[in-house]
Amino acid sequence: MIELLAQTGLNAVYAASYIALVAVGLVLIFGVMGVINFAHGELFMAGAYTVVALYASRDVPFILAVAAGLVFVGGLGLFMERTMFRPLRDNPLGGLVASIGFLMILQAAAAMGFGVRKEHIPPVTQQVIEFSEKVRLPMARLYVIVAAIVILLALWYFLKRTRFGWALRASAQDPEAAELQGISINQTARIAMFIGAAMAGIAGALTAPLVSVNPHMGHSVIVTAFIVIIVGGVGSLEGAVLASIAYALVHTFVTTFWDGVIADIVGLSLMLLVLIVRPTGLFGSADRA
Amino acid sequence: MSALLEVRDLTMRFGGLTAVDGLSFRVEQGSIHGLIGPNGAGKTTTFNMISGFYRPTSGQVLLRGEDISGLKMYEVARRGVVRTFQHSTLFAELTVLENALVGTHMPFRPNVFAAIIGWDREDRRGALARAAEALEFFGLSGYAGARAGDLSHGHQRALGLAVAYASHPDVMLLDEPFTGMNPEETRSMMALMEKLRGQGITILIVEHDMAAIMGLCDTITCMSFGRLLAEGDPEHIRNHPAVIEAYLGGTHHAA
Amino acid sequence: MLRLAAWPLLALVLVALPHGLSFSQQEILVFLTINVLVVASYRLLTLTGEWSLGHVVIMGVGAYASALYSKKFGVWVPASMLLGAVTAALIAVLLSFPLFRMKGFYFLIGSFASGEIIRLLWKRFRDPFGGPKGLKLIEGMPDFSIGIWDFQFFEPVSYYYFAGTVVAICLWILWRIERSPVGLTFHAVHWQDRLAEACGVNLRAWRTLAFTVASGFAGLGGALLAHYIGTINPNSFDIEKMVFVLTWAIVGGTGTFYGPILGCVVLTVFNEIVLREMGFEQMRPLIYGAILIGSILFLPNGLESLVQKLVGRRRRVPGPAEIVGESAVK
Amino acid sequence: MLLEMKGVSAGYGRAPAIRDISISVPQGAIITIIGANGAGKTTTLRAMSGMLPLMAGEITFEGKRIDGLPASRVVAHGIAHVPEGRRVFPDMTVEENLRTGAFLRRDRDGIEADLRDVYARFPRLEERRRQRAQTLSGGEQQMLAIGRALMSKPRLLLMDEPSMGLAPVIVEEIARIIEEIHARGLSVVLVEQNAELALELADHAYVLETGNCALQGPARELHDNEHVRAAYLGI
Repeated sequence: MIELLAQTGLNAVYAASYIALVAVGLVLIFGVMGVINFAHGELFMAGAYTVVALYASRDVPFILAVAAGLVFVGGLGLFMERTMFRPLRDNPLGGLVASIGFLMILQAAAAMGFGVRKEHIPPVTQQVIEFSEKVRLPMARLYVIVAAIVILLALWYFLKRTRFGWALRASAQDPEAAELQGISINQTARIAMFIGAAMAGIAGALTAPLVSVNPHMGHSVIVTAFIVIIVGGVGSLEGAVLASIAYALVHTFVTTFWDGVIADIVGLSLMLLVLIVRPTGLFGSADRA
Repeated sequence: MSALLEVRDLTMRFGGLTAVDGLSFRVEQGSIHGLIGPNGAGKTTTFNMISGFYRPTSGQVLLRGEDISGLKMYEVARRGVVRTFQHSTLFAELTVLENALVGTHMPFRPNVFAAIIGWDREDRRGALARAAEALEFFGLSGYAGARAGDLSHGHQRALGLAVAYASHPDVMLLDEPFTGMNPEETRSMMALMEKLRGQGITILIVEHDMAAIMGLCDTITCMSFGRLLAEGDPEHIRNHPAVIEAYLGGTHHAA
Repeated sequence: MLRLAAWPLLALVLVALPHGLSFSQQEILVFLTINVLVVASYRLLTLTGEWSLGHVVIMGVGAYASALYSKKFGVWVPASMLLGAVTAALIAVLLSFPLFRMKGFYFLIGSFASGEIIRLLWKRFRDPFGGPKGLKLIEGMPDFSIGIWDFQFFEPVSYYYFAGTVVAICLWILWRIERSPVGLTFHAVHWQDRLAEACGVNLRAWRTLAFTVASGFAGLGGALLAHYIGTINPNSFDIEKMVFVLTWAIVGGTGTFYGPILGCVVLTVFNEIVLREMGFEQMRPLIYGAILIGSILFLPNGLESLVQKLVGRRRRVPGPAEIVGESAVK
Repeated sequence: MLLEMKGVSAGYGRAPAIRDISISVPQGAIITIIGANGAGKTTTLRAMSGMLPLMAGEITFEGKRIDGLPASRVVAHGIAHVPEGRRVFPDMTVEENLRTGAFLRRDRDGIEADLRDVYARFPRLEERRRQRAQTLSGGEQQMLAIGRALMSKPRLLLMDEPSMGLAPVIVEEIARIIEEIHARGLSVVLVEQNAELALELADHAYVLETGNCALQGPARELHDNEHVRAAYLGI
């Protein structure tokens, strides 16, 4: 029993790490741009397909494929900012609906480019750390965990210690006052969109060999990310990280002891509950709904 | 005269900040009562507590002796206390007549089944007549078909009053009705309020600008930093040293 | 004079329409008829200013409920359809308790989440919902004949007449609601909720009313669909379908009653004639996504605004004054 | 002339909130704009700092046209705007707020020197440098907002209602700070509800009335003007 708990805990840590990457990116975009990016799950998918296209099909080294995923998906983010979110800045609901349109485009593009079947990606490494006979952590999962921690720490440093980090936070808290300090909203929006999208892309790229890659994989990712950002308090990056961990624990344990669908229902109900208890103005100043 | 509306020990705290601190005053039936004070004195907060937009931290709002504090805004409205808003808050996309028709929501409550079957013809006629009456009262009859957002500033303010008036209120709460008006618009607005009082409607005006309501109010309550500073007729307030001090602010500095 | 002639003429065209079409086109016509009801009911929901992402799932609630009533309890199909609509409306009332504590984004996300929960419940509980495979062999409308005409409802033409009649009645009711003081109150809640509340409007109750009525009609649409195609599953009502409804509404424009209907008709015809004929049918989601983005960016008031430009009429919201007929204000 | 505003109209909807306003700010002067609520004082200030596009007219600063520039570019020219309601960044620390004020500057040493300078001027901010701005009192937030504006090394400071909602003692202190800043050679445009205070501090005053400039002149004259006292002080 102890071993089962330990193994489930390890699985939860792994799940928490990539969920946190996705959710923190989503929060960053919402904080600075005031838009909920419905296509965020599809950005994750785009990252995964970059690995399919480069690593699985063309023998590009995995690490380079992941880097390419970061750049490509970050670029997609910049494209979305320029073509959709900037023209719709005064219409956040319009931005949201436009991102749903973009979701459809990415999904259909993936289906046309790669087919709707599940992709098989050769594992990066077969190594496994064995804590005991029943408690095992594949190296590939450890890479994801370590990468997530490094990326989140780097983001934290960027936001707290650098000029552009302050600019980003200032824009999120009071865009008008930020403008009065010489901070251009277009500039901070670009930065936030690139970082936010790239984090989803890198999460998708890193986990690609560990999950089944298919054009519809973004759906469960975005649902999870919504749960996490709402439970964590919209606009709070720390909250999103904590909620990722909490959600991953709950979801993994419920999946292990009941089943996956029940776990999804529990997660969604949790989110509705939070919305009921704190219907608006969930957290602080980045909240602009 | 008896107190129609009474505020007793009203207090509002936002976090650590006390915006209104143990405020009490009475509004007499059929009077025009002014609530004034410098910016940040807590007038608007008080106003929002009376109209049901905020729930007070403590204290009571009594209407004919009944405690209405903590009720929602529509519940307060249904008891006959109808408010207007700062600036020109209107249904800008609807026509002037439609704005007034929304004002008749309480006397002529729409019903979805009656509307489908067509059994609400009498109500529709009644609502239309009342809306027309309200527009007439405020001199807006000629603009009934215009889009509310296209009206001039003065007419928009009058329409705001007409919407409130259409619901047959006992008390009208007016939030800074003179803001942004030129002296001529101010004069005609004052005349309209006198006319409303003539109809037996009790009026509570929140206003920053002392000059505007000096000639209008029967009683004035002056607030400063969330507390009652002075109360009395305009003459009394005008000469009250504490009021002058609060309004001039930098007197020490001048000396 | 022209106006008087317009309605019978339109009815005549609609009655004659299926006879010039192929079988598969007749089937599309049935779906289009149902979709018109769904998108028109969606517009009623948006009148109060809230945009839901759960509308298609609510439609599914009507479909599942009606199918189960007829399957499990042997309820006569037309009655089970009505009961399905009522069930959808009741579920909407239940959902309104959590959902209308939220506004804007939160409402949108909340409606999406509640829809997902309902879909997961269908997936999870094989009994009675049939799990991921859904419900099959749903009873069709019982055939009947009126003198010279036999209605056999597995045939698209017959079902088209049936559904068309139902939808026409529903549209008439929706229209009556919108042009009444009830509709005016919805508009008031949308444009200035605080002022509306100061006029004595119980915002929560009125938002719930719009949501419930809209959900009832969507449920009826779902029931009409279920008893025609005979099989439904959780994926029949997924977010992709919701995007279609959104696209119809936004492309058509939600400012007027006919806007969303126009959007639905135009895009369906576009889909059938252009995409299917040219073999781009599987690109439909991509094209819909692009159309959705394009219309938000470049045609924010929808196709209706083009029509109004052509006809030369200003965008306006109809008011009850016109219905009474005589204006009391001179 | 440091700043010259000529025939400016601006507003939010279709109708302008201010019409044909002309204001000149000489080098080293304190100019004040007074008037009732809703007269267009804040609109005028927002037009100056590029927060609001002009419908008509032009603005030059040190001889260069600045109208049409976005607010983030106007700062670079040397105009800092302390907005109404202070608008400090609530979840950032005092020091982060101040450093954000120097966003456009690249001279590391200069920034550090100015930071020390602001702390010397406002010792209370130094005591609270690691505190989130949200936790400051109203007066401290006002000082932070002024300090943040000074960090951009402006030549002209626009201040919108610095006394709003503050206790008289604090208002005194803010007035002293404005005089001190002015004494160091900065020009100031002061928008105030508290006309008495504003007229005491300023060299020259403009009186707005429903979007139009009703009166202007040396502050001292306006201060003693019976009409102004009656209209704006209600006495």
